[in-house]
Amino acid sequence: MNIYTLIVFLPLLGFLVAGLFGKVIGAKASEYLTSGLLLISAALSWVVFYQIGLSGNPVGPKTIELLHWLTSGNLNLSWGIRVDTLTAVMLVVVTSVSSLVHVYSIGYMHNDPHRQRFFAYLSLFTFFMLMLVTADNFMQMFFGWEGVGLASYLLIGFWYQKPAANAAAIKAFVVNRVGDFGFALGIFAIFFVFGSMDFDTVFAAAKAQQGLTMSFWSWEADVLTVICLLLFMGAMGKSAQLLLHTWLPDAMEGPTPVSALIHAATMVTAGVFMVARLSPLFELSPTALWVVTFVGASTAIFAATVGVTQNDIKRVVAYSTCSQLGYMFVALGVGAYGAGIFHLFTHAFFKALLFLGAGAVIHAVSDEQDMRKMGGLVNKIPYTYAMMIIGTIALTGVGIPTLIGTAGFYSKDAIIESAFAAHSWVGNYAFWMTVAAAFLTSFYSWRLIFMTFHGPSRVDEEAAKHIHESPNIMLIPLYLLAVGALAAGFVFKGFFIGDDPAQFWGTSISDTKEIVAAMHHVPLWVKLSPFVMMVGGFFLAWLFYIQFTKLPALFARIFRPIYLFSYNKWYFDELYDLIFVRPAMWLGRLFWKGGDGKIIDGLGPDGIAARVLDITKGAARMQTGYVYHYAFVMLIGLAAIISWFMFGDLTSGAISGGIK
Amino acid sequence: MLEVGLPHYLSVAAILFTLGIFGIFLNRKNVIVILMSVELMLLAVNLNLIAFSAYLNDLTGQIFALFVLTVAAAEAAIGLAIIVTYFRNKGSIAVDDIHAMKG
Amino acid sequence: MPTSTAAIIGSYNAIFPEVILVVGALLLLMIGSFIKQKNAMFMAFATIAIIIFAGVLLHLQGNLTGTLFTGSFIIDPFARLMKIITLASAAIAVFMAYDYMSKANLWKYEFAVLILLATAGMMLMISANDLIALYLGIELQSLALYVIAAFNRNSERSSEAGLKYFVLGALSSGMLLYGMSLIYGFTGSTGFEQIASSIQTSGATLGVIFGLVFMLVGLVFKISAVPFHMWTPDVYEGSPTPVTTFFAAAPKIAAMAMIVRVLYGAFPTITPQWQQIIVFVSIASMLLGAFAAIGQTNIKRLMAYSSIGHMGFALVGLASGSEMGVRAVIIYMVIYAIMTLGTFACILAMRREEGSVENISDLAGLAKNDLTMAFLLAMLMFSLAGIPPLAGFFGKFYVLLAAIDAKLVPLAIIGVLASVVGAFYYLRIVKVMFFDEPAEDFVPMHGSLRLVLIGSGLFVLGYVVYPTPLLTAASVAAQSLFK
Amino acid sequence: MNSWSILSVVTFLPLLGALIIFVIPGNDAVAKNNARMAALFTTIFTFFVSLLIWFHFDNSQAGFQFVEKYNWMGENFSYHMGVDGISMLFVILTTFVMPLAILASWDSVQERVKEYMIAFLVLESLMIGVFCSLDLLMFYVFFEAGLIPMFLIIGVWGGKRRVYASFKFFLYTLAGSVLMLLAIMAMYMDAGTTDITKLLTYKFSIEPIHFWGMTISGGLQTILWWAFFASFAVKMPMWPVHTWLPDAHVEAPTAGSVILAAILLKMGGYGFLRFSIPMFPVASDTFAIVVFVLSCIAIVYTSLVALVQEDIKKLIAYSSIAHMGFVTMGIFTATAQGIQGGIFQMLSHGIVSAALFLCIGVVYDRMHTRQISAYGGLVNRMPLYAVFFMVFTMANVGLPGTSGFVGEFLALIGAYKVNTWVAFTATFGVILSAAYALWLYRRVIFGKLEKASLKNIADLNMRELAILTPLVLLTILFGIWPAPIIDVTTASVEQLLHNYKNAVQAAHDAGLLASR
Amino acid sequence: MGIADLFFYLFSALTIGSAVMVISARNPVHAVLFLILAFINAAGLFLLLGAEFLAMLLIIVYVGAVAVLFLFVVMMLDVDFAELRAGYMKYFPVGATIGFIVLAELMALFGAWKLEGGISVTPKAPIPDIATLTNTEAIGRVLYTDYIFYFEAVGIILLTAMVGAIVLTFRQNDKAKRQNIADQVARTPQTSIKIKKVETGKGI
Repeated sequence: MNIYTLIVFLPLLGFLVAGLFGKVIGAKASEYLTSGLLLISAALSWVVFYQIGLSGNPVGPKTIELLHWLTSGNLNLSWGIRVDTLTAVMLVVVTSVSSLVHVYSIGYMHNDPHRQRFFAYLSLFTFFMLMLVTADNFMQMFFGWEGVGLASYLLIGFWYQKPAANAAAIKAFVVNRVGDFGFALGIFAIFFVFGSMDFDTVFAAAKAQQGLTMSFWSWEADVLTVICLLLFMGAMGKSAQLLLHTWLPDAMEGPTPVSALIHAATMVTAGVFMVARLSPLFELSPTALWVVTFVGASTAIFAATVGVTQNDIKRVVAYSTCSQLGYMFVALGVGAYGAGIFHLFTHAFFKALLFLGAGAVIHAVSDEQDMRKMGGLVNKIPYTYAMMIIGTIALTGVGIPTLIGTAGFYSKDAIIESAFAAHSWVGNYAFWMTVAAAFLTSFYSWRLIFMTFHGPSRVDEEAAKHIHESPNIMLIPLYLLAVGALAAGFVFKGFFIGDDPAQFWGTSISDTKEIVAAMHHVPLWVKLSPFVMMVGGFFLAWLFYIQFTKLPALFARIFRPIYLFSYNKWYFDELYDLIFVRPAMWLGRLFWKGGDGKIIDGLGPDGIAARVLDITKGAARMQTGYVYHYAFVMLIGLAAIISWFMFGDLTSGAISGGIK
Repeated sequence: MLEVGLPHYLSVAAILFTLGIFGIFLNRKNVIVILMSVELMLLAVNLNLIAFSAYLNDLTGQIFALFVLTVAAAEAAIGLAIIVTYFRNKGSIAVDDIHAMKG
Repeated sequence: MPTSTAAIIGSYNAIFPEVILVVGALLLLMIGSFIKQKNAMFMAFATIAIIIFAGVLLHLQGNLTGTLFTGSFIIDPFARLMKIITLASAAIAVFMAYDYMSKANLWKYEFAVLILLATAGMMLMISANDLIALYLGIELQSLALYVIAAFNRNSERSSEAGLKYFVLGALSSGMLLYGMSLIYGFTGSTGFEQIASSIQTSGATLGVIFGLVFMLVGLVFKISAVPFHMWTPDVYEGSPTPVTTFFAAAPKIAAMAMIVRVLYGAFPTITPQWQQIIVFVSIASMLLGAFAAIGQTNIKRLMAYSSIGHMGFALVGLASGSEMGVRAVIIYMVIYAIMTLGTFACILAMRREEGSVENISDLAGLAKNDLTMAFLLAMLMFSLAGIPPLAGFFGKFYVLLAAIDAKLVPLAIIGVLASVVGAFYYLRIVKVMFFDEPAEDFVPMHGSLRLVLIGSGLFVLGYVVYPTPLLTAASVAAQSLFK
Repeated sequence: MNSWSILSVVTFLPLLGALIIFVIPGNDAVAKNNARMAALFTTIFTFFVSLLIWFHFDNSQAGFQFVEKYNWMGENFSYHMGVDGISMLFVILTTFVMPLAILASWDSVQERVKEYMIAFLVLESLMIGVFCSLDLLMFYVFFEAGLIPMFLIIGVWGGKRRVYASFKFFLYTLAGSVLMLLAIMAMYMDAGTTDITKLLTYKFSIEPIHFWGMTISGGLQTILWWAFFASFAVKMPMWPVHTWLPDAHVEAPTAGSVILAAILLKMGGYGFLRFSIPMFPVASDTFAIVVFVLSCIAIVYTSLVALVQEDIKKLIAYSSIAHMGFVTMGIFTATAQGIQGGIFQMLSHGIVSAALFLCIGVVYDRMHTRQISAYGGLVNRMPLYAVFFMVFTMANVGLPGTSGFVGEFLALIGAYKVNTWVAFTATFGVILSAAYALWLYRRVIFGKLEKASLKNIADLNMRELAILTPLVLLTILFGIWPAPIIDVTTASVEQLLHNYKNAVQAAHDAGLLASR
Repeated sequence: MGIADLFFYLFSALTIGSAVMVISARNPVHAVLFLILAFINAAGLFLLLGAEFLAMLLIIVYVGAVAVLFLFVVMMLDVDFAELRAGYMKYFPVGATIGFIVLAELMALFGAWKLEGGISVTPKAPIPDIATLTNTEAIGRVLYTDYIFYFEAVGIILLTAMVGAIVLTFRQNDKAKRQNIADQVARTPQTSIKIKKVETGKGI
């Protein structure tokens, strides 16, 4: 049992014990057991991270085989753990955030009657996520991929008595499935082209496939482009990119720790991880990269525009997540994989912090999530406030350009710079979009802070009585995350986006020195632009929500269509309902009642049965009971046969032998 | 006119036979008439047999006819017995009345 | 030329079974008219004993083969097998009849006599090797059958059945005779071998074909094939049930054997011609049997249509015109007879305190009242429908195999489709017995019926395990026709 | 290697059990219980004996093992038994599911218990016989004979519309199989044997046949292929001859649905593998596209229909059709992945759909309704049940890590190799399956427990736990470690493919197939 | 055209004519009488064909026995002078058409008959020269030798008919008073005289 295996399977152990014997050992024991195992796992992850990434001599990809899965024809698959820097980074992110969320949940969920189940799910999720990031082949990746989807489904629907939670859970799963549809096809295509599903084999053979075409849907398409786009479709679903993003805001129906863990820090970044992991493939398809950039940039700006008008505290953070994921994809799309993963890394800290902070707020105001019913909380829950501020400045990327800053400052700026540095039209598009999104990010983040903590209190009287600071067990994880949110960028910048990517990343991603260099040498105004935007956003938010509180309503009235468009999330849900959900139901009913009922059964068994009965009635009518009719039938039979031989036979010549 | 030959006899027999069949399915009156029609058919057969016998110069036909005659008599007896039984039950032997069973 | 008595007896060994039947009939006639009391049991068992004795004599013939009476009476393995089956069916029918007949106050010793005479007629039919012998055999059988169809002379239905049977039977024998006369005229002979050799020389002249058509009309009337089937439902329904039982098995087998004999004995050289007729009749029978039975409510009527359908199937084997086909026909007829007798054992047992009933709905919920009977009847129904592994399937299997072998694919397809349609009404009976709520109880089944039912059920269920004996016997019999 | 005819023993053990139950006298509660116990012990014993087959099975051999051969009907039709990598697993599946089916009927069947148990045991014998037969006629006999007990099971112990459902089931399947019967005869006439081992290498003619003015370009092989197809497609069932299945499932008692879904449907797939592909390779190659189209329609169409069902069993029934679509698609890809995926999918579906029907049976026994709208919030009272149901739902959805995934995954890989469109459409079904399955789960299990009738519903009892636990374990075990199953089939499938490819190639070389 | 031919046409015409009357006469008694006429004429045709024995047989058996039996039954049961019923005309055209088709096809056939081809030139039982052997004698010679089998069979058929006719129609009439001499003779005082003791005051 080596360290890697332990990291991956300790959460599974936690799940099994808490899940199967939760009733027996009790809630407390389950909580402590799962959290404890996760903490061990996290500690080991940091050890691994140090060994592989920080020690300066990256371990090349190596694989620990666990169990042979199956062999079928030339398909040969095994469960394994792939160890390289990328895995190590993800291990750290996943286990750290997960363990903190576990701990936090002990406090957050202390009233819930089904805590064992909750912790079991959390551990199960962590296990699947670890399987995903340690996957050595596409099948295993898909296993983790769908597994986290399952865990997400279970956790979103954790409060199964809430219809909205159930609906959101299904939506999350099904929309993810749409993405997985592409992912699966991509895997099939990979196997079709490469005859293998192991990463190493595929990566090694990929170069040879460049420029080749294959027949896909009866048109000739570039092999790698097709594959990458299909795979990217999966990433879009999991990472809630534009068109497949609708599930993420709804997923906020789940308990807040879940939002922090799954829908901010880890699972949603699986798409980013996947593209990074498959960067040797994506590198070879400019078209695919182009699409990745474009989608990422569009999502970044789209989610930001929606975020500015939402009133649900968690939804604001969710759209923010969506937007930040767009940033990451921009980085991946322009080839700056390191920057993308770096943002993933930092984002995990500050976004988890924000979510958990938001959870603490919600906790404080008796499970109220609408920011319009908050306000003036700054004095009542000061620690939480402080944490939220740290999260916000990390998210908005506060920092002094070229000198020092929060985590978000480094990673986000790196992305914006890399987009500019790409010097392609899509790079420029991405640059401007991300810059604009930075402005909006700053605006809605501060709007959240101001609406929640400042101004007069709009809290329900009943709830107001119970406002209290969270217990330490919830606050300590916040502190730890806050440290990460503040320091992660500064500490790890040199590794993730250092001048020589290979030194840190080894061969796990395809970053090149050129890209990093280009990124570092953009004009100053480019480096300054996010900072300006951040300040502008903050100022505008201050103006709207502190200084002139009438302004938001006024603007909403004046630009009502735009406001509504944003408030209603660009009407994506309605659109999808109209073009997918309803037609599916309609078709289902049509096929059932019309297709199966009327046509197949109507013409098939039921119809035939009815015709048979008609014939039966006719046959029974022929049997009149009158003896002369009977005789007549006999005569007709005789006449028919004789005539057949007399005439029919002579003309058709069907009878051999002939008649003289 | 043609010399009378086998075809003539056969034709007479065929006409008789057809009339016999006609009698069976056109008759609506009395079941006994049906029996008589059957007798006509058998007569036609006998005529056939004897005509063939004569022209084949073979006695077998006549023997055959002899047995047909005998059997026909037996058949008539049975038929009439059944008709009598039926009449006793139904009080009628009109052909149209015989349709208690159908379908 | 002086011949010793032993030699004469030896050569006449072939006809002893028939003689026994006739002499037995005469004996019973005498005994019956002298002992006044209606001792049904004695008479029935005497009849059965006579039939069994005849059967034993048949068996003792060994592999005796040859003709008697200047070629008009033939004995060969085919005839012997068919005779044994006919005798067995007749004996079983009598075995099942006496209880019913005496309870229904119908038993008369003449019944036994007429059954014996009819059986003798069937034997003559099977062994006929000459048109005259054939005709006499048919008439001996038919006249007796007309009478026993009307045997319940106080019932309008029974006498109507007799009347219809008689009128149409007379018409059919008229046609048969007319056909025979044409055959005689156009071949110059009445013996089957002579007819065959004459046709071989002359080819398929129109005269022969016309004669054959007329003859076939008369012959297939006896197996109630469409369109010469019209009498069947009414006669089945109207006759007393034991008579129907008898009708359903023995005469059908004899008639089928006779048709086989005529077609292969006298007309082997114009097989393509009669094949067309048989194909037509077979298709029509299978379809009508399948369709018309569905709407029936009277179980005897249903069995009538069922038998029409089954005859259609048996004719499929005949239509293939091969040794394989004949073998299939034999197997089919045996299995059919056993299934039919078993089914009629159940129909005979449909008796309540107030009398017999014969509606399908009267079987409702039988599975709850008498599971054994319901189960065995259900197995018989599935077997009649031709569902494996029951015996009925193998009957169909062999005829279809022969049809496929003869490249009569459309016939085979129509056949199997008709069997699917036909399965519907057999299933309906199973449904009534098993799925419906129980109706009033029947009075307990008489031992004789139960015995027959169990025997038939065991055969149907067990045939799949050991099919060889029947197969071998049928093969030997079929081979004897194709020397 | 088989000194004691293990296959015959396994096949006819249940029949022996049925006989024993038959002679148990009486009809009181004790007799009923004896019947149940006897049936249970018989099936369990059969299962353990059948496991011996697996233990002694030689994975490396492609041919038939444990062969028995005796004369049966004349010299031409013999009693010939044997299993290879393709059929062996189905035998085990049958013997495995059967005790569960018996257990599932323990309390829910109170009427005519003896007959019920006899019907099931007879059915078991026949089903095992189907998978062991090495003679075509024998196969057909077993194949068709299964209709009788199933007809009775649906009709006697079924729901309200049981008559309609049982008749539809019987006649539909019968109509399909009679054509196969004719084909079997034609094969016998052509090849002179019904011995499957010989037919597997016999080459049926593909010379064009002219017939009533038509030309059948694929020759005899095409005709035979279609005839077999008619039978197996109904049995599978494939769209558009699937409509008997929802009715049959809905009306059948729980155990009946279980057997129907778990094993009877598999006979179709098994038939394709055993007959269509190896015996008519050229026709299979030619008409694979037809199968693909029908499979794809089945997957999408029935998934959509499943989406709008209001009856739980009907929904699962439709989902079964969709899953069988993957099987047919996989098999006719004629790739190792496709075929092994098809086999695996059948086995997995045998476990998962059986489990789902058992789950439905659990609540049906308590509430006596299958309307989805009558349920809701069951998890509040039945948490354990909810867990089991969730696992099976996920397996039904094809979540990786459950057995449901492996089959679909392999079948789709195979399909992708052959035709992108097919893979595309079929993969689309994956989305829909998630939608209907989860929606069902939500409506039945999740939500508030609002209906008064459900307030006192009890969670799984020990018997139900005993039924469902092994199924859960297998579902997950096979999902994580499918290799033992797949390895059993490898040698046989490889040989099958080898012959198939050769035959198709030969036809190409002879110019009898239009080059594609 | 010889005298024989003339008689042929006479007999044929009369036979066919009376046959038509048999099936169309309204009075069944008339029908029977026409049947008799048809038989007699047919016997004439038989004579023309040289089958004297059968001709006589026809007249004796048919006219003498069978037709009279018919007449008897007709008179006994139902002398019904019914009008032609509606159905008759309704089915007549189609029936007539089909009947005519059959007839025409049969007629077309007869010209084809030739004493050659497959027809055996040496008959099984050749008709002997009328000069050496009368028809009756010739029949008699073969009937009990070559055809003994048929003869016996036909006897059984007649027996069957007898049994059948009796079993169907014979009714034991219990009301009719019959003399049973044996019973009368067997009477004893014990069975015929009953001595009763009469109690006083009660009467019998």
